[in-house]
Amino acid sequence: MTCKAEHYIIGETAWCPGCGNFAIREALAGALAEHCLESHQVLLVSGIGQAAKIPHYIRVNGFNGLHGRALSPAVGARVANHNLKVIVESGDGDSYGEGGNHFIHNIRRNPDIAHFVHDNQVYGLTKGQASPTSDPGMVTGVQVEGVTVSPLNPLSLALVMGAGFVARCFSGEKEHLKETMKEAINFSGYALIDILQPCPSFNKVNTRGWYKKRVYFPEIEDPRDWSAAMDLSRQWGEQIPLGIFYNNPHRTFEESRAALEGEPLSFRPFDPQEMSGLQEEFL
Amino acid sequence: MTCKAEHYIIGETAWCPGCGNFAIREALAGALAEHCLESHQVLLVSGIGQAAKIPHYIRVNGFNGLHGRALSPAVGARVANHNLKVIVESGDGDSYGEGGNHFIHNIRRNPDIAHFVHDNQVYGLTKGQASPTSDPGMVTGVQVEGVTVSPLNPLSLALVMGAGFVARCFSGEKEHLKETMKEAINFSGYALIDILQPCPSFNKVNTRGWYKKRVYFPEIEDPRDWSAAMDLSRQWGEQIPLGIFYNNPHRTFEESRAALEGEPLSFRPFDPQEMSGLQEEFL
Amino acid sequence: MEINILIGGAAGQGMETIMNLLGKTLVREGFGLIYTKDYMSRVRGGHNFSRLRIAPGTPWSTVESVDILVALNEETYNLHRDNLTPSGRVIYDPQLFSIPENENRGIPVELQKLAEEAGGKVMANTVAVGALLVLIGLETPTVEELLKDTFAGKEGVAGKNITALKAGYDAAARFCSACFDLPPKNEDGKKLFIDGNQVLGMAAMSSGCRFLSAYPMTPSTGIMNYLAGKSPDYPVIVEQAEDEIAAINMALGASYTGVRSMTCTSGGGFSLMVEGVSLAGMIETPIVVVVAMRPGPATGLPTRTEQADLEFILHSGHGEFPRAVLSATSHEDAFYRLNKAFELADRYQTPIFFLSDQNFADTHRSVEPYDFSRLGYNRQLAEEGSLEKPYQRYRITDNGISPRALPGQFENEVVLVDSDEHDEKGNIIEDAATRRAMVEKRMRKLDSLAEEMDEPDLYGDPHPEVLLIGWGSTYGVIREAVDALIALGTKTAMLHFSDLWPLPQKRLRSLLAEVENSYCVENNAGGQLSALIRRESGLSIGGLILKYDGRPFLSREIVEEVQDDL
Amino acid sequence: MEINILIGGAAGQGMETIMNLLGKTLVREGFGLIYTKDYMSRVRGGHNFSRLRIAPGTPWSTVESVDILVALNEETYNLHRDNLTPSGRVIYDPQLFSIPENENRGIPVELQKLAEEAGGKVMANTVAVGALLVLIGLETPTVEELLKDTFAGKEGVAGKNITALKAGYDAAARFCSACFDLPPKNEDGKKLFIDGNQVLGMAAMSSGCRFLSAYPMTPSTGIMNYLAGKSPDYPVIVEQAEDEIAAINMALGASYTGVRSMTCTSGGGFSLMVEGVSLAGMIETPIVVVVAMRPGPATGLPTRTEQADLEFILHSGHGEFPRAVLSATSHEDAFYRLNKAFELADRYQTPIFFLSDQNFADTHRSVEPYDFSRLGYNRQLAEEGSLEKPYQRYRITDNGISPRALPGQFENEVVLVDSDEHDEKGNIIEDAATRRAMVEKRMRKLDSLAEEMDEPDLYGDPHPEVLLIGWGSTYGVIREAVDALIALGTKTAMLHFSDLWPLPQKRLRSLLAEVENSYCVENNAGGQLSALIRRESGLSIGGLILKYDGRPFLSREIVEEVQDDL
Ligand SMILES: Cc1ncc(C[n+]2csc(CCOP(=O)(O)OP(=O)(O)O)c2C)c(N)n1
Ligand SMILES: Cc1ncc(C[n+]2csc(CCOP(=O)(O)OP(=O)(O)O)c2C)c(N)n1
Ligand code: SF4
Ligand code: SF4
Ligand SMILES: [Mg+2]
Ligand SMILES: [Mg+2]
Repeated sequence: MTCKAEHYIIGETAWCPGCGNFAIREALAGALAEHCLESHQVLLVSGIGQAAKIPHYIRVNGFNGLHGRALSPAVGARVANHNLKVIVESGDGDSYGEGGNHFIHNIRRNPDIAHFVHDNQVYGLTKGQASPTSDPGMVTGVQVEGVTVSPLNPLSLALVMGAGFVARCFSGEKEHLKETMKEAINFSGYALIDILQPCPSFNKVNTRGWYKKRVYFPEIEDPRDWSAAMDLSRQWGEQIPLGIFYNNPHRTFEESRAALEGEPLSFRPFDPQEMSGLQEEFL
Repeated sequence: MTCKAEHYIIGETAWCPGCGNFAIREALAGALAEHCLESHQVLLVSGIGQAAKIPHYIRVNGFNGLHGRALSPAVGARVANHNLKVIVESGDGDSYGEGGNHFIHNIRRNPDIAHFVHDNQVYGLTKGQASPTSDPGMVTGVQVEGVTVSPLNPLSLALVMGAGFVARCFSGEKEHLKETMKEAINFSGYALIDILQPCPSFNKVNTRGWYKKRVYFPEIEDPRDWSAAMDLSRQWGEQIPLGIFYNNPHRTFEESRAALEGEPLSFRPFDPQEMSGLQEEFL
Repeated sequence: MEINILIGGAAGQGMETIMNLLGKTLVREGFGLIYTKDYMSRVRGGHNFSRLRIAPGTPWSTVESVDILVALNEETYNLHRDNLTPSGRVIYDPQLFSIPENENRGIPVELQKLAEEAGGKVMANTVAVGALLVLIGLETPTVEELLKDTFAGKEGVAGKNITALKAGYDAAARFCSACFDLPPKNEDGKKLFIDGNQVLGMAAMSSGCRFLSAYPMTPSTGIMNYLAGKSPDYPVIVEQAEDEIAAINMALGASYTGVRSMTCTSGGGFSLMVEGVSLAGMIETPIVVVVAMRPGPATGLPTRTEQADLEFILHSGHGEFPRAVLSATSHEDAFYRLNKAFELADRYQTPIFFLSDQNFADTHRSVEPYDFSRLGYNRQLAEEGSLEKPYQRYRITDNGISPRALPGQFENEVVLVDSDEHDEKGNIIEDAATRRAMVEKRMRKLDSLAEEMDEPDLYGDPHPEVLLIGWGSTYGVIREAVDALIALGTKTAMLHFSDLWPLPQKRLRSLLAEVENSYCVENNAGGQLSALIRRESGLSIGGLILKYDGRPFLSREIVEEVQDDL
Repeated sequence: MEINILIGGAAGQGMETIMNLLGKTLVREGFGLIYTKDYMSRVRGGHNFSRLRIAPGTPWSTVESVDILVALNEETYNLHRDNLTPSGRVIYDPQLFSIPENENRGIPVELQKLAEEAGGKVMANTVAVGALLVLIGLETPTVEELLKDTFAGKEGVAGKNITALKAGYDAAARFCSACFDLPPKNEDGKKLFIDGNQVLGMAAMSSGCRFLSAYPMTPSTGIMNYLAGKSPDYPVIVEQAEDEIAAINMALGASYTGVRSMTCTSGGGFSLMVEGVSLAGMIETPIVVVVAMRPGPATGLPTRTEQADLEFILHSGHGEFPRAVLSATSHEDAFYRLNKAFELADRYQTPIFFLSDQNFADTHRSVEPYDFSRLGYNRQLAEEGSLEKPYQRYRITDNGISPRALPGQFENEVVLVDSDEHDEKGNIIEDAATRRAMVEKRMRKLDSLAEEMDEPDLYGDPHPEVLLIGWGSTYGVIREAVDALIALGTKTAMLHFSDLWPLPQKRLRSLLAEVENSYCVENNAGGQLSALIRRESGLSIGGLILKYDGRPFLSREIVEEVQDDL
């Protein structure tokens, strides 16, 4: 194969014109191309939502599962075949709302998975309800008097749970996004990129212009400085920092399991008759 | 009534001798007594586990629901009757494992609920598997080669999610526990106490002696200093701080809902015929 | 004597606005109608369309043939042109595509341009309504009034829309004016123009439901939107849960503590609720669960219709406990039936299911205003005088129903519920005798619950040779099929279930004994009602007429299947 | 010619240690036995007990009467003394309580004191085993050997235990030696001493299951413990999930990617898995789900038994898709049948359920070693030569089964699965024709799946007047009831289902046509198999023999109910 971004782009999307999802897809295709990953060696796992349709639009293996459950099959996939590059891509509602428990506990597990969250701060597919990251005050058909709960900060949360790679990108900064994706894909362990993504159809607050005006690239002196990363991650409002706030690998889920050394489990031969020794302990 | 702790103590428990749960129960009874709360005005909600049996051992209203789901009915109860004092009490597995998603999202909601977690760092009722807070290396029947995932830090997590009241206690410091419970019960909004609780039956690592040797009461200068609280919450190992790390109320779930002003919803009268105006918009 | 309109375009082009405006206008004018939606699971693009049928009385279903096609894009024209009646006409924007002149049915209206001239692109839909009105021979005042209502306080907007409306009217008038005959008006007073979700939302509000906790899921979200819309003005709390597990558990907490509570979802979300359903059965706490079905398994076809969750819901939750399953058969009935669900929940202290589906949820019809005096609000709570003290939440009684007190209701009395097996007081037990007594107590409720079930609706020929059996949202279309078969000379009747469990069997048994050809008509692949009937009564239904492509039945399809089979 | 032993005490007193030591010793000596547990949902205290029955052949169930009662506390003595046979004896620690001497059946053994003398309190259980041995007339060498095996490498510990053992032996010998007659030994070779969960764990390992993701839940946790115990030495990964939703979704991810995967749970945990079950049906991904049933609803009785989730599991998950439901009937059969579940999962690419219950899970029996050559490992994966390219995961085929390739298996070919309705390639579709084709493709698998189902086991009189129908773990107890009824002169047979869905009906139909008195014997309150039979075949079973107090049937109870009814 030729390692061109176009190779990965397939399908007519069901996304709205002007949506940030397009740029994210392009960045992903670019990242895959620049790493020259073969389609059959990559697995893209998603949940349900507008963002989660992405496995239909990128030519790699795809598991488009249940709403909120993208990370779980991805971990299973890493168990079965740790030679696959596994990328999880889904919406903010999917990843942090319905899937919140898997989010926090998989960070603890630290599987070698890159997790790209299309964070449009809204539930797109179900027509505009608040998501966990919606800014307070946002009015929707369900939050008729505006969002009253405090927003979930995915980056701080990931840091506190012990994630080794924590980054924020913006779909409007495509080159930066692509480069960050490349690093996340190469990172050993769980790597989160929360991607600010305008949703022109439903999010009339955090528009492309709104983000554009606020995002900046802070100087990050030591990507292993957890407190500095935490401070950065808590900035929101007039100034929204982008970048890899934290980058500090630790032992992965796969490394902690001896059975995962060598050939992927999926392709190892097996013969039931060789197991007959198992009954000896019961004799 | 006489506001004596004994008033609240009922039932023969199904707990093991030497278990930290007993002291927690006594502290709770003491806290209720010192606030002089009437039994029918208090609701204790729990999930499933050894700790979660507590509604059977304390004479107040009780909702002993599903594993992992203690917080959700508690919020519903606050909607229906915001005059009730609602306390949620359950295990670490229940609160942070199966119930992880409700934990993080209810902190965002900030209902006026005191949440007391019996944190024995193990699944007691199901006979000793690792819980989310188990220390790395702990060997169990399922974690046969020792826990490999990073432990979940409930206090840091609560802080990052925006909890207004975050405390750690130890069942072996009963007076302190009782006083902290009293503050949590009076706190307006979601208040977490993570209670270190020895489980002599299954947790052979974090024993009473282990905790005893490590716990200390740090000076907390400003309980509204989030960063200081975060730092404290991250201490673990040789030195384990106890106390109210953070105490800084903000608008509650109930305060954000106009419908909850005045008489509890449960006791308001209702007549369907008065609703006929609803159909006017469809005419 | 009927007019069938189809409007199609891409998602986001505003078909709904047009249909709502037109539908409401027609209803205000006194016409009977039904309006159904066929839309894709996306926000923009794709192909969506809506049908509006105006017919004498109030039509029960829409049909394939099209008298007026409003094609907001060329795809719509291509997909639906073949369904145009010989005299059919097509409203379209000549700036977008063109229709061969020799087809002689195009009504070019420059929707975009006229809208822009009136003050903005968004009003293209209003232009289209103007064009539609002139074709069916209606004047604009009712719409103008409606627009003023809609944009009350924003006179500028209302004014611009009226300009747009008139522009559409005038543009189309050049081609045909009143070229379609409207059916006679219903003269019996005002009607509501309302969709299924709104019916259910209003029924919940009017039943005293004070807490809805739910997680958005098509096609149930409309119920949530309805109640949320009321929350600023009424004492109702709508809480968007973090997931469906929280949704049902929050509702149970609120119900235990004293308010009528409900949750709503679709199949996938319901899957996450079944543990909570089992909890409700064990702690004997009332809850109404509305499930708006869509095609599965898994995500399936999110915006389409199916009736494939009956058996799942009937057996949902581990363990055994009593429940009732009701369904939405028509806009007329569903309002009262959801109230019945709340009444049953309070009376039997157990989960009550209400099955809707996308076909019902998204369909507007013109219906008689509801009689609110028919609604019940009987909480069945324990009363001070009769309360035995100390209070026992699970007192064993003859009918299995224990007196229900609320936390905080009585001085010094506490209310304890437990998901473990428990004694009368609510405390955990493990002994065999108490367990047996509690299982029997709970299951005894089924006896009286069974008495509450309405027999299925019987319609059609009193001595039928063909019997069509259905449930839920197929009521209307089967009824029209019955009419059609009778008109074709086949003595036909329909037996249609609203209350499904405990299955009422009287009518069924007596009719099946007589009728030679019986069919279950179901929007699923398995014939689930048919299986349920066999399970409960041992009776076999002769045939199955099934549809599982995500679309509602057309009455024509039912008629044909019966004819083919006879 | 049989001996029934009951050991009781508080949780934490180590009844299990005694029974395991004794049971294994007896099996090594060649005796046939069964050992069942009755325990409470707590860690310490309460009242727990175990029964061990030693009888000719291999007994199928335990009975109420007790020959030797080991009462580790007074409560045990009080609760079970009335079940002692006239010649029954009681081993107890006189330091804890006393038995009136005139009862003349007490065998006081100072368990604690002798243990301490031997080197530590913990060995009180070993002392008790010594006492038991002498009563049934066995020497200690086999136990000594066992202790050495168990404490291999810790000779000190083994030695102290042997001292304790002998102390118990000698202490009891003063009262009675060989005062109970052991039944004849089975001379046909070595037997396994194994419980139900271990049978299933070993079967999964031997079927090539390489991933178990689960969340602890009684009574299924033993399966997890078994596999986790093997994980250091075999290529199997056991992952404790954060919840049951994660458990099934992880397993599906691993299965999609290529390994045989399984999850196990009980009813409440399964409730959280049903969404994932529906996903498995839609994405056509193999998965084996073991559900070890316990009494519900909700938390119910966590450590007890019931068969009340059959209908729930049969209809679990929204939407319609094929599945199979198998069950554990005996230790002999379950090993091969769980392998069958894995084989079916791979062949039909759909969820396969395996129903166990606490009664099966926690019961040890002595069984013939398994024949591993009977196990299948046919992954049914696509092969390079025959693969049509580009690969289509959901190719429409005659039998509904599409060629299954794994991600990464073929150069340049990708594998796409989707929870939405999809086309052959796996991409989302919304059109009616593809939807119809896919529903039909999936449902077609049921035709061949039905052929795979084993007919129920027929046992007893070839021309019965009474037919007992059962499923799952009641196999043994019904079988013993059949023997007893025949012995009492009633021609009785049993029809026992291992494979439940698609329900095999041949034997059922032919037998029911002949037999006058048929009963379903079920550990539930609803008679779920009976309802399923009616639903599927229209046939009515005459009567129901039900038990829903959380305890397994005694064969006596079945015999009595039949006799009362006849
Ligand atoms: C269990 C379940 N609940 C609800 C839904 C309905 N649903 C589909 S997508 C979605 C929200 C999507 O939001 P997000 O993840 O932010 O994705 P976006 O559409 O914004 O890209 C919801 C609630 C579902 N499919 N499954
Ligand atoms: C849905 C569900 N899954 C699993 C269980 C089994 N279960 C009961 S308690 C428990 C763990 C309890 O641990 P924790 O909450 O820490 O309480 P502890 O017993 O340690 O006090 C589990 C897994 C259950 N009851 N329900
Ligand atoms: S709804 Fe929003 S996020 Fe979804 S495709 Fe449209 S613009 Fe993008
Ligand atoms: S198992 Fe542990 S936590 Fe539970 S009661 Fe016993 S000692 Fe306490
Ligand atoms: Mg989103
Ligand atoms: Mg615990």
